[in-house]
Amino acid sequence: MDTRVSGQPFATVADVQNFTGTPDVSDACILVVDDIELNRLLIQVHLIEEGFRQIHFAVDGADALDKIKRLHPDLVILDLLMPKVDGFEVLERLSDMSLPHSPAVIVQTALSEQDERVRVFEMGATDLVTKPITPVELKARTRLHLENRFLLHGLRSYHERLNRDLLLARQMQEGLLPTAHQLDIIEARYGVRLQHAYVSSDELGGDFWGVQEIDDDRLFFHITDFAGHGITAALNTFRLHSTLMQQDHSMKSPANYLAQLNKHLCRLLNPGQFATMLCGVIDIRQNSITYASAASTTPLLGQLSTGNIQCGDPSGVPLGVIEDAVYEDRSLPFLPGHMLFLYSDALTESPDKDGVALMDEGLQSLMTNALRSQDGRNGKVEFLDDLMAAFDARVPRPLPDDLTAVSFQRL
Amino acid sequence: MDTRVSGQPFATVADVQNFTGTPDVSDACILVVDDIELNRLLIQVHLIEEGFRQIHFAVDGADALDKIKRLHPDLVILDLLMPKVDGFEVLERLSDMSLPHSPAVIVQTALSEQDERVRVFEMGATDLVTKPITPVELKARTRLHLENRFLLHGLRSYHERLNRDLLLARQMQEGLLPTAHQLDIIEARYGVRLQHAYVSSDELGGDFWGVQEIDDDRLFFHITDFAGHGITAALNTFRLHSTLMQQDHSMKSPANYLAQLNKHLCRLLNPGQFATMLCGVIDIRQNSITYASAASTTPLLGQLSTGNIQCGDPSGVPLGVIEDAVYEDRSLPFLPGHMLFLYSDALTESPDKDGVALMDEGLQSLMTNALRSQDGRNGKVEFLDDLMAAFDARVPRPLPDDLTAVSFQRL
Amino acid sequence: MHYEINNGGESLQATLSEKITFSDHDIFREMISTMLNDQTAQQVIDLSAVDFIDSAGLGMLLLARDEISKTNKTLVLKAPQGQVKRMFDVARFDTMFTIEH
Amino acid sequence: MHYEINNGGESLQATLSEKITFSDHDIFREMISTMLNDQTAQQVIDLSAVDFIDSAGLGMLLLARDEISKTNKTLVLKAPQGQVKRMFDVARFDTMFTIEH
Repeated sequence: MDTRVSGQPFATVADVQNFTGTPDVSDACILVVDDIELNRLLIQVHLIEEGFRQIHFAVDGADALDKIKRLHPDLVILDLLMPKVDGFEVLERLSDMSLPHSPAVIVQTALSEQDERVRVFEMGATDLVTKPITPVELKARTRLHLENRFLLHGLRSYHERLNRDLLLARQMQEGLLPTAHQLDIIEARYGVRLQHAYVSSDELGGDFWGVQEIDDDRLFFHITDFAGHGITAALNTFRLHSTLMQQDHSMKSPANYLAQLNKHLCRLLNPGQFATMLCGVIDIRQNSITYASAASTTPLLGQLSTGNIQCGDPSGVPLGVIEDAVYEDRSLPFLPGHMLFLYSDALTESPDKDGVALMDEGLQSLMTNALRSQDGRNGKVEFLDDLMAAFDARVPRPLPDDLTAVSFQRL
Repeated sequence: MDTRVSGQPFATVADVQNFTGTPDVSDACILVVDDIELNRLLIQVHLIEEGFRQIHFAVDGADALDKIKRLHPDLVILDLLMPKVDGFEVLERLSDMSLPHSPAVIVQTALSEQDERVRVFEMGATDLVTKPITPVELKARTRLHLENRFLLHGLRSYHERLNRDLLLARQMQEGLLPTAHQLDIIEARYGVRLQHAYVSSDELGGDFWGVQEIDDDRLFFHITDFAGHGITAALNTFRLHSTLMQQDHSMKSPANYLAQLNKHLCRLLNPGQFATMLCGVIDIRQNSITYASAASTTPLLGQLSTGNIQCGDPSGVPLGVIEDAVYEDRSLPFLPGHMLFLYSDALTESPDKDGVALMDEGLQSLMTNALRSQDGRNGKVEFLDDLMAAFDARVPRPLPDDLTAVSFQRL
Repeated sequence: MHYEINNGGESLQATLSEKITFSDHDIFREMISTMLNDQTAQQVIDLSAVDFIDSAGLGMLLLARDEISKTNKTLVLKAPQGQVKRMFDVARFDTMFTIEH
Repeated sequence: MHYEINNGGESLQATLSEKITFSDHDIFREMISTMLNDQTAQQVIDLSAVDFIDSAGLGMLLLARDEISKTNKTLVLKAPQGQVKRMFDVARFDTMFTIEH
């Protein structure tokens, strides 16, 4: 069975470590352009001494351009004064060619005129060495420019792969959230309008939220935040999401639900990892919200007309820390005109340009303003947009942590 | 409330993009060392023209060393011939100081002697410019070396953070696998010895496997592989692991189990994402294995004494693609002396140094050899170690995909 | 992986060669978007010159199936050989694709 | 975050100041390993000079709790103030730690 498989398509930890060291450039392809054979030989000797193995030659500018096209050299050591096509013309044509990986060009010149040297740089040369060539200088510059190019090239492709992977992971993470279609159905069925905002501090985050229909009168909801962010937090959101997908959401007691989840997470999470969560049931027949909290943020219940705010109680042991943790069912009223607001701690803890965070008090005053500025015509309330705009005006990006905010408006 | 919070501790997509562009070096700290005031002023003018804003001066070598210690400059432009401490001594002392972030040094010299230029490079100068200084050259070299340093510095700290995050994620992923303690318990209770090997191609992978006790006679097992690898594959392993943790493993039919999981994964996975899985039940009373497969690798059942191998049937629709997929229960005998071998496709598909992969046939002959070379004394069979050693001798690292291998030996 | 697209009037045929693996994601996506932009009703991926496919490669074909199923076109996989055919058998691709041998 | 460790004979006290956030992971771990290497039975983390803690900071304290619980030492958190005290109240740290006010 003779099946050939292509090599490593992905970046490894070893790759990453390579980037912080010095890349091996001995296999770099170098093109030496000089019309005088002795000069080409001398340069070759210096480059071989320095450990380079792939050295090619061109005898004039026309030959150089031809070989650049064919060999795709990493570096060209270019003489200026040559018959037929000279070095200046090579530089000019090179910049016209706009190759995807155009070579670095070290110009060797006997010209000591300021103007000529300026012109060489302006025409796109990477560097220049003065004739007669000092071997140590030629070697140092050749090595320097090649190492730069190799480093950048490896770096760029590593980051391209990584970015693609992170982008995909992020799309997967967005896929955990309720869709606009689901929210429309919920609004029509329960008269509860949900709006949400998400600002990522990072490629991947530890925040998510969800909502699920229980029966004709009741909606289950939760907002969850894994400590930290980045890949590890994201891994945890995925495992919790799968767990939630399989839980029975018909329960009467959010506190029991949290206690169950907590037991499950205690088996899964590493020490020091935990989640904060607030979950609850909106009951439109009872005009109430029953909720339980595991160290979440303070749930805020606002009144559209007055801007009055009632604070819920967020206290409770975080999930995944102690196995026998117990939680408490609490309740809030939920009548037409009420707005329940849930958010991750980035909203209250992100610093503004002076390093000052909103904290609970600041958020409540933003919320009061946002509630009061709604005229409520046709039920078109832009509460969340207004609140987030006030936050944006105050707090610069990037945020130190992911931000999730969800509002539940009883129509 | 005046609570100041520290800024962004984590790398963002924007950071990554920055590394592939050109870093802004205008805020770099540059120290110009020259005993002649006019020279210092001229260099200052050039640097200001080039947009640099933090330019400091030293009037001799002693002053230079003092300011390097205090200011931690990114770059030093160093004259050689100075009263008291000269440039050579500055270079020497600088390399003795071994600063954590020692500055780049561009030496300016009127010396045109080859030996002196060689000496300057050997003493650790990054580059040199010839006096009288060509402004365009000075500017180009200053910019070049600073951009290099900034790029590398940003890169290094980005990769440190990323590596830490990936390392933690990888530990979490290892935490999904059965522990040595669990395997000991299973061996004692069922007379089934499990050994396993894992080789990562990457920071994070899409492979995992598990085993779980059902009752006195029966063990549940699975081996699962998400297509692709990297962060996205890892996210999927975590969500599947959580799902498995909550499934009822007491079922009689592995085929039904796969059908159930498939439905669940169809709701979770993005198009093009899928998992292959083989799961089954070992029954030590019935001396049999019942299994079902969703496009997994061929399960191999070997006989320790003879080296004979019986191939199972791995065919079945991959998980997460079509919602109403059905699977088939199949069986294999499992008597003392039998060895069940499961593995991810990296074992058969990874290329050796000639680019040739083992494929099914090659693996079977390695397995036969490994089975025959066990003498079975005291039940100390090193089947998996021997098989992996034969694989290692043949296939170079890094592998193109993660490799998981698990053997189940009936004692 | 390499590919060539020919429009035979009644059907659009993409002829693939070499291997389809994890690293061919971009070129495969490029091929799919060319196929999606074409209005021919029957779209064929000829695999007769492909000598290896890995699980990521199977994923790309499933992605193609998903994308083309959203249009009014049909997708046919043609003439898988050797290892590719065995992978199709193992993953029961006959239950998900129209395969022409 | 900054810290200072003093051994008072009967107890080892780490006095923390400023903020404990996501970016202090390394310095915090360093402090914990110093504490673990010390044989004093009672280990105190004095928080009176800490003016802010985020959820990552709470995680570090939970990690310290976990590590120290594996030894025969006891851990006391001392004098949380302001925002730190409020975070402790919300996360019910009194049920997980000995807190000395």
